[in-house]
Amino acid sequence: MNWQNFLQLVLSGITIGSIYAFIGIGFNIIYNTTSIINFAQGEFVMLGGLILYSFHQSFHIPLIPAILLTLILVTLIGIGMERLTLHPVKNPTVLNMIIITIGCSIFLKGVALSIWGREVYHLPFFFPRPPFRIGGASITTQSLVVWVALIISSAFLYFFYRFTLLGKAMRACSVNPVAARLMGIKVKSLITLSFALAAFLGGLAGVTITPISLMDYQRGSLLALKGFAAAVLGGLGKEFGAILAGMALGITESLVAGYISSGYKDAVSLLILLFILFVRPGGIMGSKEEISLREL
Amino acid sequence: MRKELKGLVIFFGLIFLFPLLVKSPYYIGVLVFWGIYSIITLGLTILMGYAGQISLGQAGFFAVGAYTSGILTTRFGLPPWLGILAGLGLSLLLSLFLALPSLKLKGHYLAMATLGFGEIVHVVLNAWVGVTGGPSGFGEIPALSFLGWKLDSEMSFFYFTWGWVFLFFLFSLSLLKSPYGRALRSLHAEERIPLSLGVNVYFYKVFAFLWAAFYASFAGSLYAHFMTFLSPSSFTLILSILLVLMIVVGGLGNLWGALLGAGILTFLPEILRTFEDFEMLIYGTFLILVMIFLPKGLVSLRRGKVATGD
Amino acid sequence: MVKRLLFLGIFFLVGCLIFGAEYRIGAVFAVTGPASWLGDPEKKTVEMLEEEINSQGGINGIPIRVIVEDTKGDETQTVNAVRKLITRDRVLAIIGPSRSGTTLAVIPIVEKYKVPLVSCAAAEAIVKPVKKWVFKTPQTDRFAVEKIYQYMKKKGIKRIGIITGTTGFGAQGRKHLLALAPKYGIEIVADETYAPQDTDMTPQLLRIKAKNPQAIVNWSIVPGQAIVPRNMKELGMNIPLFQSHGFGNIKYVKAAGEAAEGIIFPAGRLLVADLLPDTHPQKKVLMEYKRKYESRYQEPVSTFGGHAYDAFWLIVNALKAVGPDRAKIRDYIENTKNFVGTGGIFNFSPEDHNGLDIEAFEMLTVKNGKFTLLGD
Amino acid sequence: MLLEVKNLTAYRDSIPIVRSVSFHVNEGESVAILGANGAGKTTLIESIIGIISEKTGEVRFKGKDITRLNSEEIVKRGISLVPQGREIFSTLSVKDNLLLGAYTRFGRESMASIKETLEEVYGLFPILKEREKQLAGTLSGGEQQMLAIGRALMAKPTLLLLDEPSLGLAPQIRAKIFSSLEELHKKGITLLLVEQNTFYALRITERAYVMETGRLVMEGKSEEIAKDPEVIRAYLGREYREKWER
Amino acid sequence: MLLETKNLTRYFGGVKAVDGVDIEVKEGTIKGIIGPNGAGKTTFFHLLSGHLPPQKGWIKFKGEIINHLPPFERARKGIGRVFQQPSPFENLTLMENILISLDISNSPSLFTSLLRLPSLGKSEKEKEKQAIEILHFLNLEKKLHHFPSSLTHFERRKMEIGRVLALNPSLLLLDEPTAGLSYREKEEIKEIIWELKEKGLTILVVEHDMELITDICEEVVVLNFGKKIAEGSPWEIKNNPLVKEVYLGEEYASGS
Repeated sequence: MNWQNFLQLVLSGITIGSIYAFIGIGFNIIYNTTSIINFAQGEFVMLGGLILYSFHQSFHIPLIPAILLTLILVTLIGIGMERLTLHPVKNPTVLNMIIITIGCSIFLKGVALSIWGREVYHLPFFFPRPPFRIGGASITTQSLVVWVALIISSAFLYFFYRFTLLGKAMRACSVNPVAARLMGIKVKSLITLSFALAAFLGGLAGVTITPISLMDYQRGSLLALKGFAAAVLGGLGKEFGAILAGMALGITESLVAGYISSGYKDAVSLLILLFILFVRPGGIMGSKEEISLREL
Repeated sequence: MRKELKGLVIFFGLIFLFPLLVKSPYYIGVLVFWGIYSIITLGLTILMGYAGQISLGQAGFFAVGAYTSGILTTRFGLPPWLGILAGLGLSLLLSLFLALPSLKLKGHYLAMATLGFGEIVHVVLNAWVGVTGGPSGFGEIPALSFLGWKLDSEMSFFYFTWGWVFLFFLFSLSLLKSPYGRALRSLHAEERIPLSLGVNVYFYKVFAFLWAAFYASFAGSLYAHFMTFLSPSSFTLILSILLVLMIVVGGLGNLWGALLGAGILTFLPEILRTFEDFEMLIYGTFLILVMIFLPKGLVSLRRGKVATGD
Repeated sequence: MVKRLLFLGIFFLVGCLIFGAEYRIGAVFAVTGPASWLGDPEKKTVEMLEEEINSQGGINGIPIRVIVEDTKGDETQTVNAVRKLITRDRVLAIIGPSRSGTTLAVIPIVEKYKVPLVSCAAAEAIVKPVKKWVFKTPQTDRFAVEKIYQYMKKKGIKRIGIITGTTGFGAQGRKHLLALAPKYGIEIVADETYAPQDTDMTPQLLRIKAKNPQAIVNWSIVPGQAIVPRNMKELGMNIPLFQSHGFGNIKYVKAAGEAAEGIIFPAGRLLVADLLPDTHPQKKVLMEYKRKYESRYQEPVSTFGGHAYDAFWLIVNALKAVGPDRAKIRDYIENTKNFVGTGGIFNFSPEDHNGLDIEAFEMLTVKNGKFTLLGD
Repeated sequence: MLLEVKNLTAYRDSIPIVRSVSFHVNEGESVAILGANGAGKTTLIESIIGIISEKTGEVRFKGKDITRLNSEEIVKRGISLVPQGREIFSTLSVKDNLLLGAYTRFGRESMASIKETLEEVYGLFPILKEREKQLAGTLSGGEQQMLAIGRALMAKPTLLLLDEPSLGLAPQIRAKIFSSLEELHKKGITLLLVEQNTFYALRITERAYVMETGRLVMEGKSEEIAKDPEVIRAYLGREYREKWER
Repeated sequence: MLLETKNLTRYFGGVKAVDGVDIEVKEGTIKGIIGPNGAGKTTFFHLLSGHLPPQKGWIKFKGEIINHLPPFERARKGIGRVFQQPSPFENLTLMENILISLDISNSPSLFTSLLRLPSLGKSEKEKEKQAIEILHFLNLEKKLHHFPSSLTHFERRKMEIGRVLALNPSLLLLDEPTAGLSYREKEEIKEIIWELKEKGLTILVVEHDMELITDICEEVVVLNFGKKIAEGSPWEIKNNPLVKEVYLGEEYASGS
């Protein structure tokens, strides 16, 4: 195949990858305060897409206000989920919390099923115009929307965690929750906040990717699997790690499907992932120093 | 050991009497699945509850056991027990490959690696159409026979399965009550401690993976011969997660918990099936409530009565 | 356990006292789970029909009860459900399952317990070779492939690329596409697959594009059916796209948006019922089902619900004729001739437990966001 | 009275570890609680600051009841704890650790006054300024202890609780830590020190309590306690004893 | 020489945690290692016990270079290590904690264990007897079936010593054995160490408690910034001006 096709494969890999990355950074936010993986992250994505569909297509609210309403609603759901299920647990273990998030994931899927049924919903592109052409390859406007949203979100997160006190306090919660309480940090409130933030970003991911990937009540968890892979591969807690890994995963899948075998593309990309984990047990961006500090 | 034996006799006595009291093939059939899942969870609980490792890829070994013995008996006409042995062999080999990276990986990273393994198995089942039948699966797997007794009824398969559950339970119990079990339980602490006491941590981690894979693979072979039809959709990540749920809901690090968890989560969908759309709501709520109110699993409801080491 | 049994026993007794005798029919559909797009309309259809019959006084004065079990599309669940329907609920016959895989998984059980089963799944393997107790109503996917190939032959299309989903449905389609191509002098120049959760098929389509085929066949379930046409459009591929009879729901056309225009696919006549000439033998049945379903559920009718519709009537007709006897019901279904259903006109025989031929299909296309008959 | 504890009983996993303990700390005082490992000292401290919520009795701070408050609230009111084992945020930088110490002051006080405290802490422990950008986990044990104290000071507490600040430190570092505590006390911070290292603890405090199996068994001026033969026999090593006598 | 190291070096990033340390430990002696926090004492122990690989130099144990051996192999060869932080196996009873190390030398095959053949019971009985002996020596036999969570800090420390003794080691590495103990308890530990010495064990001990060091050690090594800065009898060390400057401070100046 020629250069043009290669470019196209990379571009569509980036689009797929940015979807994974977007979901991956949602995992990181909650990991950064609680050290757990939130299995319901995919459901935030799903709810983002489906709620926007209802607001925009069924209630005919214009796109921008509909998106804002959706994000508020998903954020509230995230807060509600944390307050009702994780908040009441005394002395939770990591495994307990993870299973609670699995329970929440199933529950939210059940809710979505009873509201939206089993249909596959689609949204129009936010900017309906034909795909751009770059060097003979095409790229849709919606892919650009996803990229822009991803870049803004990750820049915001980077700034938030490195430069704001609240962000640092959130990181402190996961490193040492007891010491964090001794600083007067309201650990439980920050955990709630992290769920709000993760739900918001999950919702944003859902809103922007639904025009590309379509959405139904169980699609969130399928996408979340790849998002999880991106988060882990990048090094848990590293926003840029997730983006890098998500992109790598997307581009690998795309190139394997394009040049080797579409049937085995998931197997090949997973094998690569296993290999990378074998070489770098803390993910691409996971610094050895930090891992050993966490273990001490 | 003696204390556990009493519980064992009572529990398995009741189980073995069950088909005589309740003749419904439906319930017996569900109990067969309970038995099959129990074998997996009995193995997995050694890995997760004792050796402190995590596996989100157990469905992969279950699939390897099922497909190997299914394919060998159906396509190549091999006797079922050879198929089962071949499945066990292949699973042990694969779990060795999986266990090696596990020596380096921890927590969520290990979870991801095992999950990746399970997914790779799933992709291969789908894509290797010539051998596995691809997504459509394949059927007409011959029934097992045991000492000349053809296991083609629910009842006979029930006794066969639960006989194995009983044996596997005894094996697990013996393991945990032996020096090997002690060493396995020592892996729960930070790695450097058992290492400094001469425990070959690497060996035991690999051992626990092999043990769990062995159980899962055997259960897979039973599943293949009981269902007589296999397709990849039975061996997904959802099953791997379900198996972990069974162990945690039942009670991590407790053989009775493994049995109980498998039982509860096998029966729950049967009871909930009539609720259809609400099933997921109830199921999710159930999991959340158990974890909030019984974080140590359902076995913690009956303290004192508990088997090993907890 | 004992308590539950006791409870169920009481429940059962009370049920009998209140309702008296009834004819019980089992139904196993994938109401939730990945194949719920099949199971949902099927379930709605049989519930609608159950009510309709009972409101007319049942069968010979005895009401029927359809016990719907949700399989989630999972084989273990389906096996349990079927065993339950047969041995605990003692149903006379079973409608479903929705998926081919689950159907194949339960065949040993219905054969063993000798219960007639009318599947709503498409795979040819279900009825070929013939199993004594197993029937199916959907048009066989092989005929769908042949229908497409016949059309291609007529249009002089000789080089095609195929792209299929890695689901049971996609895999069956792929098998027939590969097997039948030589018969119609068609060369398959590219053979690609994708996983159900994939969001972008550009790489596969690029590979196909590189081989320069005259047309593409996409065989999958949603959402692949909507994503492939959209990706093709983005890549500027203007060759004809054929899809499977799984495209038979107007919602998928909406999901594909503009890209759906011009997609060609074979389907039963339900989707274009109002376009059929009044003289067409199926017209009355189709219009009636469509009207009832759409007014009751406020959603467009799909061919999958139609499969359950046909299965339901096959069983009920038999029940009416021969009474509550599993073996007689089976025999009656096997000898049913000229049964006008939504899927076509069924003619069963001991050698043919599907009863449909290639004429059950029409070639349809999408025009202005609607299904329409594809002319020559 | 700055801190007043009345009949406090505190539990861990429903087992009473601290049994009806009463004591007080006056404003500007420096008080030690001595006792062997397992006497319940840490539990006592943790229940005062609200980490342990399973407790009965009363804790009053500045005359107000704080028994039922959670630790976030208590810290806001002016008590800080330097926990046993330091418990620093190992993967955050030294400066971030310190800034988080002032968490409750942000928004209530100006940035300038927080900066001022930061400079004061750097003045007390210059090494921390040198290591400002390093990850806290890479510090040595003594430096970590300084960081833990500095972090607690960032909240500008009226009462500073210290749980075994000398544990596992080299003699010289130990001496340095204690001399900086003395310095702090001179600046007017009230200290409540929980220690096993009786020698130092008694040297820098005015009053002391002795704790055994969950109860306070002795109370008095530090100098007097140090002369008590029981205490000398049980808690002071031979070398210290010799030194003390001199 | 039971243990010998030559030019032993370990970096962390740019920091030299252990920097070319040579040390010799004679059989049947007790050697102390002191130094400021961060001087590399614990890292040095990590290198000896095999929890960290050295970047340079070698370790000779019983005349054999053991650089390449993983920790568990070294333990089996007779290097027993007690960690600074008590870390018992919380899910095992006191007895089982001790049995873990006894299993190393006396363990029936997996086959025997799974089928519970009679020889398993025999070897278990034997080991239990040994475990009770060790616990008796440590004055812990009353807590045989307790879980570690119900033991005091002191009892846990002793249990850890017992766990290592069960390995039947020839060299014992003790990392701050008396940290956090009361004076009375320190005395008991001291006695245990003396008794062990009499039994012929060789001991290497890291401590901050100079009194303990003076009482039990024949020789003391002082580390600072990973380097050995002094070696000699406790008395020599205490009066070494360099050691005073970097480690002991003025407190001990007037000491002896």
